[in-house]
This record gives sequence, structure tokens and C-alpha cells, in this order.
Amino acid sequence: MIDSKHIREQFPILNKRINNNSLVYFDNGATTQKPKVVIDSVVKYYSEQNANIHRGVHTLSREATELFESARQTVSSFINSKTEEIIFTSGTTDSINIVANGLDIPKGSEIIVSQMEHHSNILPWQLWCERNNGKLKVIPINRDGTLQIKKLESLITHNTAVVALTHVSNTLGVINPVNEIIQKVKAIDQRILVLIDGAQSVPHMSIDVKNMDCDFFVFSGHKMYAPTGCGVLYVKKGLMDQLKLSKTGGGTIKTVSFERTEYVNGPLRFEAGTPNIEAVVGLAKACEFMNSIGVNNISEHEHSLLVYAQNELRAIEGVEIYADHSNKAAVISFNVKGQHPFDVGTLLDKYGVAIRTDHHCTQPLMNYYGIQGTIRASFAIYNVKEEIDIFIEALKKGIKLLS
Amino acid sequence: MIDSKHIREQFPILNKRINNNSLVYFDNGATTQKPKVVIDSVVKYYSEQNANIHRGVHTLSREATELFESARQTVSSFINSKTEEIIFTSGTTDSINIVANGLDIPKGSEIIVSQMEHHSNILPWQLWCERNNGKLKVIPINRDGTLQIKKLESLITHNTAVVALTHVSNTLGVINPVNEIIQKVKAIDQRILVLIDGAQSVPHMSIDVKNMDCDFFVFSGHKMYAPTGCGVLYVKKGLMDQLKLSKTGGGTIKTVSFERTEYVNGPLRFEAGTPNIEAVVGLAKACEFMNSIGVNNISEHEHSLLVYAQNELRAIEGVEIYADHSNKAAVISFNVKGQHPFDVGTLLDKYGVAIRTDHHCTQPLMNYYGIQGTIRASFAIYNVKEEIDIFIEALKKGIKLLS
Amino acid sequence: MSIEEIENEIIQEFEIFGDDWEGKYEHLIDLGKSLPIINQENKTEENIIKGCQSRVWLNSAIKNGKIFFTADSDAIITKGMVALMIRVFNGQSAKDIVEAKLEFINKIGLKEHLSPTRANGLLSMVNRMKLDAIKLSQ
Amino acid sequence: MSIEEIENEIIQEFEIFGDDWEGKYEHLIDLGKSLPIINQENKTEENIIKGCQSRVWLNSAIKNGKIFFTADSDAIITKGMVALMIRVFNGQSAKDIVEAKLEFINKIGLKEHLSPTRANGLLSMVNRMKLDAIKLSQ
Ligand SMILES: Cc1ncc(COP(=O)(O)O)c(C=O)c1O
Ligand SMILES: Cc1ncc(COP(=O)(O)O)c(C=O)c1O
Repeated sequence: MIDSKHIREQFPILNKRINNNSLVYFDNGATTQKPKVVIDSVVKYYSEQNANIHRGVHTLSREATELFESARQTVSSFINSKTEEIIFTSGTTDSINIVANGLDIPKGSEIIVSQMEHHSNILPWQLWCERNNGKLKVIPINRDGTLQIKKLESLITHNTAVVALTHVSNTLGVINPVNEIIQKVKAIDQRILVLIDGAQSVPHMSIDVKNMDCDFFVFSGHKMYAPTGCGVLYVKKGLMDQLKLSKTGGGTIKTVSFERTEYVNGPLRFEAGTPNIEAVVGLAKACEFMNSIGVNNISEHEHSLLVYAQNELRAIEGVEIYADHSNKAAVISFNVKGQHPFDVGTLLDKYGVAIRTDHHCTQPLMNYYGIQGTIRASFAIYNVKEEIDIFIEALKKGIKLLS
Repeated sequence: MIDSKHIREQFPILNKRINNNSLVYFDNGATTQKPKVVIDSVVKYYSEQNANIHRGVHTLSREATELFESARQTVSSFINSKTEEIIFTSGTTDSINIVANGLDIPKGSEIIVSQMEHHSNILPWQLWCERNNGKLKVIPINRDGTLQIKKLESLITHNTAVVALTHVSNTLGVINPVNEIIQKVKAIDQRILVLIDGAQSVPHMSIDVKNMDCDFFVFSGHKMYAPTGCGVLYVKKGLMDQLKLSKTGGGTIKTVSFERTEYVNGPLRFEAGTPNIEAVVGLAKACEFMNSIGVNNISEHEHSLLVYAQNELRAIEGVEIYADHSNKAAVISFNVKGQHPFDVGTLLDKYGVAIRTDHHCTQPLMNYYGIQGTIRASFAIYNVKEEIDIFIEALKKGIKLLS
Repeated sequence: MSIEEIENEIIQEFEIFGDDWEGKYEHLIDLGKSLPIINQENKTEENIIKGCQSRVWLNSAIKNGKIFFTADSDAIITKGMVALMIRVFNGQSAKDIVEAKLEFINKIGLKEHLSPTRANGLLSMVNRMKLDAIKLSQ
Repeated sequence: MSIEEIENEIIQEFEIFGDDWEGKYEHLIDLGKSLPIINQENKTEENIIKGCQSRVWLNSAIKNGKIFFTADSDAIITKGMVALMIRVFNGQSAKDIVEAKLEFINKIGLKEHLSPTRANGLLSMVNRMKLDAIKLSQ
């Protein structure tokens, strides 16, 4: 059991009032709020520790470097990887682009994504295909939001170079059986590289990249209680030095001359320029915050919210929940018959309830369902049942106003 | 006249003690410390305003979007550009890479940089040349650290596509006459694109990109009192839509399908993924902080520190200042005869003085002078004469210890 | 009636709701429902104004030097806002339309809908109305 | 003497300085100056250990099952540290060298020089010494 009161006290923004109502923040899939330990770590960083890293002889610089590198350790054990497998980026989108721009795969290769991917896990591959005469193939889904895994196998040819797949759908909440899929893919062809988009899984469930056996795993700090502007690219040992650079500059080199540059090996080769030191330090704090509650406890708490909210929603006439009965993280997408999501969202906001209402950067998924968008409520560790009651009440009132 | 006492009170880290001495922070060229207004803006952002931007219907998201977009206005007027000419990036290095990866110039083109560039303004161009059979040409410098501008003219051929030049040398402090140079370049061939690296000029002097007439201007937030992890890419009106994308994903599109994606125009096309909202908001605050003191007052104050420190240094036997008598921002690089910069830096640190001692990511410049590195002191608005006295005293003691 | 007079009329109409935002929105939604729908043939790609979320179709015409709009939206609250705008603009001269500041939106407490960062594209619609008015009157 | 005995000797040597870091560094610098210089012919590319800033050259040899090092550095403080390390390691067995924890560095208050993020490459040097010792003894 978690102590919700204690947890909520750690998130200052939850005291905010919106249109004279308490804020009910259910837009966690977009970004989570930040606990005091994370905010405080930022303040402490700038008040006592700030310096540029990696090259300074002075105390501040040495200590900041140690902070930064120990954050790499913290983050790597958080997903059960090795420290030298962790590259800090500016976010999930950045991480995916680094991989898509860096892979040394033949022109004309085939890339497989799924119908439910976030645009950030489609567009970099689409661009690669456009520029390299490649082919983008799509794993279809069922109406219940599950992947047609059988079809995936038939999509694979000897030209298949990459499978890029989300772990949890940001729109539907559906959890894809990535371990099983990776096994299947590798059994067909060991050389196919698998990238897993963990932007929506890391915040909600315990991750073990070693056990998962993916080649690349990417996620964002800001969706897991950390500051904005940093993310992670996990690269399986041995693959990193083969990645071509798409961004280069200070901090990545052994020696530079105009004729020839010798780069360092390892993560630093990809971290050109001054990194987002503050956010990386904050990300380590966010991992510690999640660990202090227990990631499994977080999953459990959020799951109970999911179950409760879905039950309540089902009881409202005209509500259709997408992927209603599938295995899901704490994300619910739904629509109200005859109502535009935008109208519903606008009125919910008036009642203090912050939810998202659009295509959630998954237009191909919207096209599959033949809709413009959905209303999405996504939960985090600080959410409570009482907020779901407020949300359901507000939703009912909103629907009444609109009808 | 500025009120140094008042300014120093705004920087909490200046109370820090290093090895029982007051911190004297002269490593501002690497990164500056942050004033309370900036730190507070971060705290406020996470305690009251945090949400993902650009797509939300709810109040928090709308307000965060307004904060972010009004930061774009603040930053753009800070350098006298138009709002729609400002792309937010993760830093100077990122900005330069976006340009180098995005230019639509013929294979085999020639790129001109200078002998004093930071690695971040060499490596992206070097990589471009390697991949596109291009040629990297170098504007030579004189021993006093000034550019051989005459030579630049003779480097230009009809294959010259880009001149990429630093505004202020991060190692020497030398201010390059960029307005004059741009005029000359454009007079020879209007089509040559000019990128100015403003990482070391924006913190120290008033910038007017319109008057400068460059095509691209780049700088970092963290070197001008703002949080880490954000930077700016100014692109002259009309050029932006011609830049190819090197990073794509959520937030950059009008419509997406697996077959075809329609991108938005303007800065958002380059801001794929959740941006570093916090740091952008902080950057606007940093601009306001600088404006509140007056950028010209900052220049003047720092210049007086430069003059004072150089005079003091010249009086020490064995000290050689690089580019000693040139027109400089508040950066001094020097060496002590017979001493390794690292040794000097280590001892200065013991006395609480934080300076940098290495190649400063300008190895080609080090090669020009035939040295491994320099000792660099770089000043910011919160530095004072008394700190220079401490520094000089410590330097003398250090040299004595070493001899 | 002049634009200003119509604006005042609307302000008075909304004033009776006081702080009752639900009443206000109910009224707005009713206005949306009563918006004379644009002809199907005018719901073309060119006439579409895309917000991130809700879409607006706008058709503009001139008659005796006065501008007239018909419109539709797929979101009803947006449609209510559109209805207000049309009520204010219809039958006015291009000059008056272009110069209108539409401060009534602020005064009736619906300002956020006209914010540049709003996901419904209303501000683009107003700009389009003004642009159309100029074009048609030239 | 065993590694531990030499470490204790060094600790005592530095203890007399107490909090006087200047004295300590003066001593360290003196040690650096007295470091028997590596032969010029051993200052090869392979024998170089690059820190970000200062460089160390290290040559390793084995004699009667005992390991011996000569070294040099371009920075004198680094050289002092190197001198300490060599004093501790010279004439020891590979096994003892590999197992040494070098806690004296911490105890004499020079810990920061062995930090993994230090710009002088001393930690790489210690690792290289251990590696060389293993290789030579096999
Ligand atoms: C002149 C110059 N250019 C580029 C950079 C790189 O900036 P950043 O590390 O913020 O990307 C620096 C910072 O050291 C610099 O001084
Ligand atoms: C599944 C998924 N992938 C990628 C992203 C992009 O993350 P970011 O915007 O942090 O780069 C998101 C965020 O919306 C997401 O939910």
C-alpha cells in the first residue's frame, strides 16, 4: 500500500487551482509533474554545484562531473543496463533520431514499425526510407488495440534491418509483449535490430533491458518525474561504436586537427556539446524517487486507478473506451458518442480536470479507428480515486451541457 | 556604474567555499552561474506551471505554451531578430549541427572556418566534408590572435558555400569584426551563407543580428545565466524552410500517414519532441536579467576587469598572455613559463579560484601556438576586482610552490 | 447596427450569467447549434481552417459592399465562438471588420478561446475573415 | 617492505603537514622533481597514458619476479603522484600490485587526484600499472 497523502504532499503543483477548482492532473502521458526532491535537486545544483563538466581541474567542475557520471550509473541500474550503455540525449525523440541517423544499414532496407507508434517513432524512419530508398512496413493491430504479432513475422524479409516498436502505446495504454516479440524477431534473423520506445513504459513499470534483449531502448526524463530536456538512449554493448555520428562537437574527441579527428569511444562520442547537466542530475533523483516508492507499487497503484476509472466510464452512456479490455498501463482513451473530444476537454478543464484531447501524435492510429482524436486520461503515482470521482462527475456534467 | 554587491547577492553559489576559501569563479567561458531570478523561474515553473505544450486544451498546457512562445519573443528581441526566426535547440553545438546537416548545398562544396574555432564549429563541418567530398578551408590568424581577413578573401572560390566563424574566441577572447567580414563575403558572392557562433559574444555584448546580416547565428543559454540544455538557432527569414530536417518527430507536423507527412513551416518544424520548456522559460528570464542591468553596462564592467587583470598579470614574471593587446571580451588566456597549465590550475583551485586549464576545445588553435593548453580566466557580471586580487595572489603563491 | 453596438449587445447578453460559467457555456453551445450552417458545397479544402484539434469551414461573400460569412465547425464550442464572430461581422464593411478589436470576447470571459496558443484555430479564423473581407472589397 | 608498509611510511611522512596543504603540495612537487626519469627511448606512443590534460609515460619491467616501473609526466603535480605510486609498487609482486587498494592516497588527502573524473589520467595509470604487472608475470 502506498501513502497517497504523503506522496501528494511532495508535488507542489497539486495545490494549484484551475477556474476555482482543485487541479486534477490526468495528462501524465504528455508530461508528469515533479516531486520536491527533483525540484530541490535543481535548486541545489544551481545554488551549490553548477559547473561545466568533463574537463575542469577545479573542484566545482570535478564535483559536477561526478554528479553527472553517477547519474549515469543510477539511470543504468534503473533499467538494468551497464553504465557504458547509457547515452544522455535531449529526449525520446532525440534518441530515436540518433539511432535512425546512425545505423549503418544498406540502402533499400526495410524498417518495420507498428500502427500504434507515436510520430516520433515513425517520422525518423520515414525520413530514412525517403532518403535511402527504404521501405516502411507496418505491423497491423486488432480493434482491441493489440498487435497482430503473427503478421509481423510475415512482414520480415531478408531486407528487414530494424523493428521499431513502442513498449506501451501512449494513446491506448496497451502494453506490447516486447520480450516475446524480440525473441521471435531474433529467431527469424539475429541481425535485425530492435528499438523499443519506452517513453510510456519506464514511468509505469519495472524495466529490464538485459532480459528484454532489445538493441536500443529509449525514453524521456520529463515523463517520469524528471526535468524537461533530457532523455536516454540505451545501446546494447558492442553496438555503440558502430553507430555513425549525426551530431558532433566539443567533448567527443581525443584529438582534433583540420585534417583528422580522433573520437573517443563510448557514450561521450554521442554527447557533443555541454549536456543538460541539471536535468540529468534531476533524472537520477527521479529514479531514486520512483525506487523509494517501489516501481512495482507504482504499477499496482496506477493499475487500481485504471480499473476503477474504466468501470466508472463504462457506466456512462455513449462512452466508448478504446482497447478497453486489453493489458494496459494507466492510460485510458475514449470518446463520447456525438461529442467532439475538444468540446469535452474544454469543459473538463473548466472543472479543473486536465486531460488531453487530440490525436496524441498518433495520427495513423486515429486513421485506423477512423476518428479525429480521443479523450485521454493518463495517471501517475500521485493520482487518487477521489480525483477520478471528480473527473467522472465533471464528465457527466460536461456531456449534459453539450447535449 | 553597476552595483556589484547587489548583483553578487543574486548568485547563491558565490557563497560557496572551496578548500576553506571563498569561491572565485573565473570559469564563465565554460558556463556561467545562475541568478536567483532564473533559479526561481525554474522552481515556479515546476511548482505552478508545468505542462506539455502546443497541443493541450487544458489551462496549464495553454499557459505553458504561452510562456514558451513569449520566451521566443523575448529571446528574439534580445538579439534583434523576428520571433519566427528563432529555433530553440539544446545548445550551440546542436544548433551548428542542425545547420551543417540541413544545408542544401552541392557535394564538393567548400566550407571556410577559422583557426580559432571551437571544436563545435569545426567537427560538424568536417563531418559534412567527409561525407560529401567537401573541402574544409581555414582562415589563418596572426600571433596577436586576429584573423587574417585579407586571406579570407583569397580562400573564397565559386565553390564556397559556407563561412562559419566565431564572434568571440572562447580561448583568446578576441572579438572578430564579423559585420565587416560578412559584408566582404557577401560582396564577393551574395550566395555564400554565413554562420556566426555567438556562444561567447551573447553573454558579453549587445547583439543585433539584423545589422550583422548573418544568415545563421547560434548561442547557448547556459553561458548567459540560463539553465543548461537549451540554445538558440537564429535563421534569417526566408532560409528556414529550405533547411533539410535532421531530427523529426512529434510536434513538427500537420498530418502524418505512413505514406506521406506534411510538415509545418517555421521554427516548430525543427523542434521535434518535447522541448526543454523549463530552460527556455529560464532563458527568457536570463535575457531579462541581463537587460535589467543593461548589456552595455555588463560589457563595460567586464572590460574594466579585463584591463585590470591583464595589467596585474603582465607584472608577473614568466606570464605570457595570448592575444594580449587585441580587442577582446572578458577572457584571458595565458601561460606561465616552465609551468604546465594543469599544475597552475590545480593549485589555484586549492586557493578557491576556479579557472580552466586545457585546450578549451580549440586544439587547432593550440597547435598554432605550439602549446598543449592555456590557463584561462573568463569573467562575468558578478565578478569583481577583489577577486582578481585574490587570483593574482594565488597565482603568485602557486608559481612559487611550483618553482 | 455597428460592430460596436452588436458587441455591446452580446456583452449584455452574457452579463446576466455573472460568474456562472456553466450558464455561459450553455448559451455559447446554444449559439453554436443555431449557427446557420454553411452550404455543403462550400465545405471545401480551401475553406477549411485547421486548428490542431477542431476545424472550421468559412465561406465569405460580398453583397452591396457588405461582407457576409457562413461557417461551420466540428466542435460545438468552437462553433459557438464562430457564431458570435459572424453575428458581429455580418453585413459590415470590410474596413470596419479589419479594424475590429473584438474586445467583447475578453469582456464576456471567453478570452482564452482567442489565445494564439489555443488549439482550435479561432484566431486563424478571425485573421482569415479579415483577409477575406479585404480581398472581396477590392 | 610490503606495499602496506610503504603506504604507512608515506602516510607518516605527510602527517606532519597536518592541515597545511601548501606544505603537502610542496612535498608532492619535490617528489615529482626527484622521480627518476624514464629513459627517452621508452617515451613512446604506446607508453603514453593520456589524461584530458596532463600526460604520463610509463614503462614496466620484470626482474626476478618483481615488477619495476619508470615514468614521467609533463605536469609536476601529476609526476609527484606518479612518484608515490612507483614508490609503493616498485619491487612488488604482480599479485600484490593488483590487489593494492592504495588507500594512502585518500589518507594523505590527495584523493581527488585519483577520482575517475580527474583530468590527469592518474586512475588510468594505476590501471595500466596493474595490467602491465599481470602481463609481465604471465
Ligand atoms: C565559441 C564556442 N562555440 C561553441 C561552444 C559549444 O557550446 P555548447 O557546449 O553549449 O554546445 C562553446 C562552448 O564552449 C564556445 O565557447
Ligand atoms: C510512446 C512515445 N514515444 C515518443 C514520445 C516522444 O517523447 P519526447 O516528446 O519526450 O521526445 C512520446 C511522448 O509523447 C511517447 O508517448
